[in-house]
Amino acid sequence: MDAVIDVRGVSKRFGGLTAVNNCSLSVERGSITGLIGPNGAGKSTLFNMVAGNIVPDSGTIMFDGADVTGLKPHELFRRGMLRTFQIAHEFSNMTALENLMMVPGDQPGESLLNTWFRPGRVAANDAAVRQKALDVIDFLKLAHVKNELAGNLSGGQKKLLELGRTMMVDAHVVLLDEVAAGVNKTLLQDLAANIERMNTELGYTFFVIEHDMDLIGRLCDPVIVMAQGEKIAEGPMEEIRANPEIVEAYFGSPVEAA
Amino acid sequence: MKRSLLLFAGLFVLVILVGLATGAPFTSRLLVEAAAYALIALGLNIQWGYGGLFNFGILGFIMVGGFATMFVSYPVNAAFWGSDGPMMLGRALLAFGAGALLVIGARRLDRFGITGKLRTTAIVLAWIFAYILYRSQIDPAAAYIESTAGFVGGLGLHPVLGWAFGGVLAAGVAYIIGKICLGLRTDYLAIATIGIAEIIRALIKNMEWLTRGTLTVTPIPWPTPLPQQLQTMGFDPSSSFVWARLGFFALVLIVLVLVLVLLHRAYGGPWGRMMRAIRDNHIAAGSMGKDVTGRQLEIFVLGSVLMGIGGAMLVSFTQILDPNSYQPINHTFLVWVMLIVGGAGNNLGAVFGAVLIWIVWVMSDSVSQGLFTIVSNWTEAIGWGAIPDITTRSVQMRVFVLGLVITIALRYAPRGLLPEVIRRER
Amino acid sequence: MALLSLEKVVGGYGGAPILNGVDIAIERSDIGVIVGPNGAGKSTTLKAIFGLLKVTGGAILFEGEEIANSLPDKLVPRGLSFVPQEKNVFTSLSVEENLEMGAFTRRDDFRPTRDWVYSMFPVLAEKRRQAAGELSGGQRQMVAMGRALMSQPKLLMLDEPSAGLSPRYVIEIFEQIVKVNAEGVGILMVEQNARQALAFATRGFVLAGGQNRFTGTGPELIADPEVAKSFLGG
Amino acid sequence: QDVTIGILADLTGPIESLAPAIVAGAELAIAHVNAQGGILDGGTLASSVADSGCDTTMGGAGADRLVNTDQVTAIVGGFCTGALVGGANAAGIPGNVVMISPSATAPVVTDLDDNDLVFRTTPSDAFQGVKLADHLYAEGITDVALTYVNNDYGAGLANVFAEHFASLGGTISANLAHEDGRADYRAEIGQLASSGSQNLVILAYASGSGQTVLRQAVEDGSFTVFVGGDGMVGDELLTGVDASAVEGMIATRAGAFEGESATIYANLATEAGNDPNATYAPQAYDAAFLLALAIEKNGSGDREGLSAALREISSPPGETVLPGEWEKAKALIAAGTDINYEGAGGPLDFDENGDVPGVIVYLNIEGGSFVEKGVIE
Amino acid sequence: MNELIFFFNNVIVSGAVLGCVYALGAVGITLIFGILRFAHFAHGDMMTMGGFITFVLAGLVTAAGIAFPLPTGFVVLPVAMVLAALIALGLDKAFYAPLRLRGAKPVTLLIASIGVTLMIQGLIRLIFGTGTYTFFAEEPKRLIRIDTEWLGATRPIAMTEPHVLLFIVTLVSVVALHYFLTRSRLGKAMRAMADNPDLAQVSGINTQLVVRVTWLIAGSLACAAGTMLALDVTLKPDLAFNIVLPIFAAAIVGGLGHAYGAIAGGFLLGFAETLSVFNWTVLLRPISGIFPEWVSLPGNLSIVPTEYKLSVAFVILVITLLVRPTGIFKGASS
Ligand SMILES: Nc1ncnc2c1ncn2[C@@H]1O[C@H](COP(=O)(O)OP(=O)(O)OP(=O)(O)O)[C@@H](O)[C@H]1O
Ligand SMILES: Nc1ncnc2c1ncn2[C@@H]1O[C@H](COP(=O)(O)OP(=O)(O)OP(=O)(O)O)[C@@H](O)[C@H]1O
Ligand SMILES: [Mg+2]
Ligand SMILES: [Mg+2]
Repeated sequence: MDAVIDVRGVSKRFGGLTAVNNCSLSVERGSITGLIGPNGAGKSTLFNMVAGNIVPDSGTIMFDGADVTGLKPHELFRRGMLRTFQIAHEFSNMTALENLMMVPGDQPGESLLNTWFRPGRVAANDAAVRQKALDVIDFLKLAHVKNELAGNLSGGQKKLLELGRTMMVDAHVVLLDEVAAGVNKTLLQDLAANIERMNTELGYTFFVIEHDMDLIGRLCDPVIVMAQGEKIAEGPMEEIRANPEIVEAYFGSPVEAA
Repeated sequence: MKRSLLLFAGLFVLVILVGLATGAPFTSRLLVEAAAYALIALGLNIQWGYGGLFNFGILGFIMVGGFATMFVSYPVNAAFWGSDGPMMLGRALLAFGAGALLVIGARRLDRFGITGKLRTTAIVLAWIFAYILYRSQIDPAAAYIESTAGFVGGLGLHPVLGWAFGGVLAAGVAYIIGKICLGLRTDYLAIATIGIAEIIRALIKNMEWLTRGTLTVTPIPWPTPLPQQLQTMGFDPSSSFVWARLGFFALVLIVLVLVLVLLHRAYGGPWGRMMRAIRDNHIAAGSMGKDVTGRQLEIFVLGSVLMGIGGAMLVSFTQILDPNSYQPINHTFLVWVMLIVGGAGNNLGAVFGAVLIWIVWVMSDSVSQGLFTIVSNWTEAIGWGAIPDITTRSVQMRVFVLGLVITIALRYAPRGLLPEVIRRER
Repeated sequence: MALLSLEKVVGGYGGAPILNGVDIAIERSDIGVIVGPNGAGKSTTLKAIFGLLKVTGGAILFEGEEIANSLPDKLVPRGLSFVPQEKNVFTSLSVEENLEMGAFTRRDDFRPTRDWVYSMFPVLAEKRRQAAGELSGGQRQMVAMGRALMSQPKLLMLDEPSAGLSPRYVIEIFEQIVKVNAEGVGILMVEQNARQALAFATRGFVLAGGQNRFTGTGPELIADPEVAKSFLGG
Repeated sequence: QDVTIGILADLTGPIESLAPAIVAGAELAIAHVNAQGGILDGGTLASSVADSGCDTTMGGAGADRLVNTDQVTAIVGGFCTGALVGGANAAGIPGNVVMISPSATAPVVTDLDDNDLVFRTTPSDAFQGVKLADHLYAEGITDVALTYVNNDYGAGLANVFAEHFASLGGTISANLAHEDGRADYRAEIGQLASSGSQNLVILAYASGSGQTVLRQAVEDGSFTVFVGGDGMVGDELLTGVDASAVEGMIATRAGAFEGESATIYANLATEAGNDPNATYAPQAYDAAFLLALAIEKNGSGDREGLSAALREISSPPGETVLPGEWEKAKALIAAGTDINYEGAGGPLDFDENGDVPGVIVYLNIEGGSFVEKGVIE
Repeated sequence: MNELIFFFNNVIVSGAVLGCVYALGAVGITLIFGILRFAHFAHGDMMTMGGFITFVLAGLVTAAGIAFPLPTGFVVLPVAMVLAALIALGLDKAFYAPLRLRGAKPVTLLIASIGVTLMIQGLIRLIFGTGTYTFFAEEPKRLIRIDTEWLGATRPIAMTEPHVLLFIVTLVSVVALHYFLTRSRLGKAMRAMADNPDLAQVSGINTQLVVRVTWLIAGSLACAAGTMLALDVTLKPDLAFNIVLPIFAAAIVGGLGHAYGAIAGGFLLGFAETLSVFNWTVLLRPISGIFPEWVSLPGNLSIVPTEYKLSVAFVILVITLLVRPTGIFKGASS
């Protein structure tokens, strides 16, 4: 099996609390892997470590076959990893459109020398970026608020923007931290379809934290279950649902029909 | 756009009024200083307006620039170069280098498998040893130079080179400060930079062998002809002032316009967008592939360069390097007031604020005297008697006038007179 | 007379209005659920009721009296209470102090209410001395709701109480809401977990573009094929 | 014809408490001129005050205003060395304006490249420092702890003093700069006290750090003898200090030397309601009076030729003119007689650098205030 | 033994005095920061103003011929604190409230507070001139000398009466503040608002009231700090402006928004300052016998020269922040 992300024995403590405890798991290239678990299980913390936002206390994280433990987020981005945040991290004083336009990496206009001495090239590239951002914003049904400051968007709109970022670049591994929370279900259907398309047509790998079981059930195979900082199970959704312990701890009873 | 045209027209009228009231020579002086401050305010705008970096150590960079231009342009001190001073300084420099190597070596110990407490101890010891080594060389050298030649003197080069060196030196200092402090959160960065500025001030003030400390260095040459020189060429005194200062002003203006054009290009494009993104949310920006610390350092250095150049210009213009005249109130805070009143995040706003506040600051002297005379006449008229010590007391009120202008301006334009423009699509 | 009624409410944040005529009516015995697409104005509606933004048209009546544009410190004593979606606990205060803050407007002895809240959420009684910031997501949600109940509200408004909670907590929170309602507190909440919420809603409102699209009981709305397709994800 | 002279005064900043009295001194001279026939052909001598904040930059701006906006003929000031040098370089020298400082004492002023435009009526610290050292040594004080305010004034004076005191054979057991304007100097005093000396020399300003240092040193109780320079002589010095603890404190300053002119000035000042002992007020009187005489001699309100005229009226040979004797001087100048002004602060014969030799007097605190004891030989 | 007493006088007493002053000032700054989220720069001048208010009151009382066993300035302090608190409230109404109402950013408020600083300075100078005043013009300042013969020393422990009063005032203020913040309803509301202002409003907490109380407390504490400082040193127009930077440093080192942090920070900086410039030779001299012949004690063995004393506070600040980026206590941020 070909693991894009391979987490080996990673731990993270916050003060007295062990958020992630010697956790190992891996994500296969080209898969849509789900990560579920009760609140406070350490899922987001694990994401933060994989994406370089926090450094693990111990353990290693492999990405594309290389040890990336302790690398900065922007370095991981360069290697093709992009993440979204559970609590939307918008650029609140920039418009929705600009929020998307800033995403593509290595824009020539991001170098001072280029902006000063090669304005033509910068402008051409920027026009392309803008077009792409406009397309994405249309897809997300946010066209009417493209000039609104992102800080003024509604909770769900911010989440959509968060998701839109993933469509702005050719990252081949995307980490999604609860994109569905607060997003309208109808729109979510479209999003799910889009994720599936990116996965099958473009070969993106997705690693998805989600509490929405419908979505997990529709998209993910395999599903990894975390509890108290450790991986406790992995397998297809049906298998997970059949495990009475997980159902008790996570789904609560009565289980709703999927 | 309309608003800025209107405001700049108003500013122009204000300058004309000041000119009528105070005469052309004084106004030309005011313009030169205002332009230099505009450059400094632009530097701060880059740091705060673009980058959200709370630099309250502007004073330090202005001072570094001032020292640089003094060092480059002040005439060569033959007494120093003819003495043992250069040799001793050379040794001190070597000691400094050796100490630096030692520290760097200690920091790299982890490559040899020495980590943790042991490495930390080694680093601390290296620092201490390097400090002692350096002090053992520099202290006698400093004492020797101070007692024989007075101070090192300058290099006797052209002042414009001095400005450039001011920029470079400020960049170097900013780089070091940035490396240490940029990880701090906003308010903490502010107080840390204030502190570092105070340390720079203490150094420049007390390194007499290099800066003459509180004894001041003067007169520092001009890049353009001085009024005296114009007078020997046949100008009458009053117009010699105006023309000499206009010459200086032209030079400053060229730099200012150049900087404005470059900044406009950068800030309007993807670079500016990236910087605003980092300012708004650096965690997200990092996850979107932007090298947050690197870019913040870039912006901190770039802004500091402008402050250094501006500071160099001011020293060139006043022809004196006097560490005592650098006070937070009339450097750091004044520049902040300029930027916030003008409009953070807007280059034209920064320039506008700089000129406006500088005029207010300079004129507050006469304005408060005028105000006072009016009040005094009034109290006299209603029988309370005139205010005693009117001249001496009224100048105390100049800070009051400045304070009043600040609070009124902010009250009616909390985001600045020319606020940051939100870049909306049509 | 309805406990709360909104009639053709218009309002916004200063620019173009976000709400263009919202109608809502809630009785004390009701559980009202607002659903709708993102940016429809659901949160804005709750904020408008609670005086957190400017209402420029229509009427908001609470127990028959106009309350549009009154501030929370006037509304809370009259029996309104609001749980925002995010940042809804005082993280550095203990659980007990959080509850106490909920009773800030009360002059009488609030200890009985506190005990009532503890009896409803026993886990909070256990953690009464702990800082709210140290609790898990679901426990925080309970603290938030407990805080809101401390003012003995007649109407409790909740903005997406289930967002981000694990399925187990979603069920638990909804159970608690029903329980609170049974104690005689009217409920008005915004939900994206729409099917689950509408299932027990006595009144459902579908908002889009700042206006009511559909109104009915929860089960009615779920049954409506158009509502289901456009707003509930098919 | 009316003439205006500028007063470049440090009304704000560290010597803000000394400044008003200095301005009053200059204005007293102007009042005398106007009361006794005015300047030139019955014109009024007016003054224009600009603040220079004891700071080079503000000094430059203030002088610029006086020179270019108010078009003054000459300037009294700046009071601080920094303000004087800043003002001279920015506006005074290029504007060809004579500047006479009553109080800028730092040695740098001597070497200023000034086209013979910058003068001062107070001796350089190079002089006062030596005299102070001489006096202490003669009093039998052979070891001192020294602290000075870290600016051109304090550092300049302290350097000269320390050097000379050591050359006399005295010991400087601690030599410490302190920053002006802090509320607390216990740390510095602790260091000074740790040197073991019981004698404390404070070279600072009475309304600045000097007062605080003195008071806290008294409270600390480690010193028995206190010594100060000219900056320390001011009424503020003893506010809040237990006067009995500093009884006998020694200070020096540029003297109203023991001459007829000094007594005359003292009378005139008292008559006008000014404090005759105010620090640098006599020197300011002299500066303004000298400028008036020079303008009269020069025959116009022009700046051209003023410095030459100044040298003529201030030094021998010539008929002696004393403070307040404007009418007499005016008549003499009109008659073409050479005159020589003997000022309140000394004979005021400028050397080629525009400095005066002057006299240094010493004072002691007796019964809670400074009493002038005599000239240091 | 004398040397130890010298150390005690110069480091412990001086450091504690400095620490008390810093702490009293920093508490106000930290409170305002916690609740209103901006660095209130005019706090230093509010302290100075408080000092002058007390001075005027003391003058009135003395003029009325009333004498007390304690310094008059200290006796009238409570009244002055009330006045200063009201003035602080007025300042907020006039200058900060309108800005807050328009949603100004914290930095704008900070700059406005610089404006207020300048105005207060101007007014103080206008009314009182530039001179120095003392509370002890009429009555002598009592020096406290504790004999140390029982310790076998000849040098007394030296303090002044204002020092002792300063310690008491600091202690009382800190304890009172602690009880207010943790026990009273309003105090808890203040903490709630510092924690989450939006939620506080939603809970029905009268945020206006909390803001007002904050200003009242900050104003009166500033007055106490300024007065105690003026009693210890002298009263002058730039009394506190000169130490406002170390006070800010203290508040930040302690962790902005934390009352106890401010106190810890104040004392840390106070002692750091006195320790760093202390001449250790004094302590080594008595034991110089144990050093080998060739080691001669230098006359001055202090960690930094006093010229760089001001830098000490900032070096400590920077180091503290690098080690603990949020201050000793976890601080808030704007
Ligand atoms: N920065 C932090 N400081 C202290 N504790 C933290 C921090 N971040 C997370 N924690 C704690 O670590 C534990 C795991 O948190 P994490 O966010 O990873 O959970 P999660 O699985 O993502 O839960 P949820 O589904 O609710 O988002 C929780 O108890 C949380 O309170
Ligand atoms: N502070 C604000 N200033 C300006 N516009 C705002 C502000 N807050 C929200 N809006 C706009 O108001 C509209 C409605 O927002 P609201 O938060 O009410 O949506 P919502 O129905 O709650 O959506 P969601 O389900 O996504 O939370 C959105 O288009 C949003 O952009
Ligand atoms: Mg999570
Ligand atoms: Mg919402």
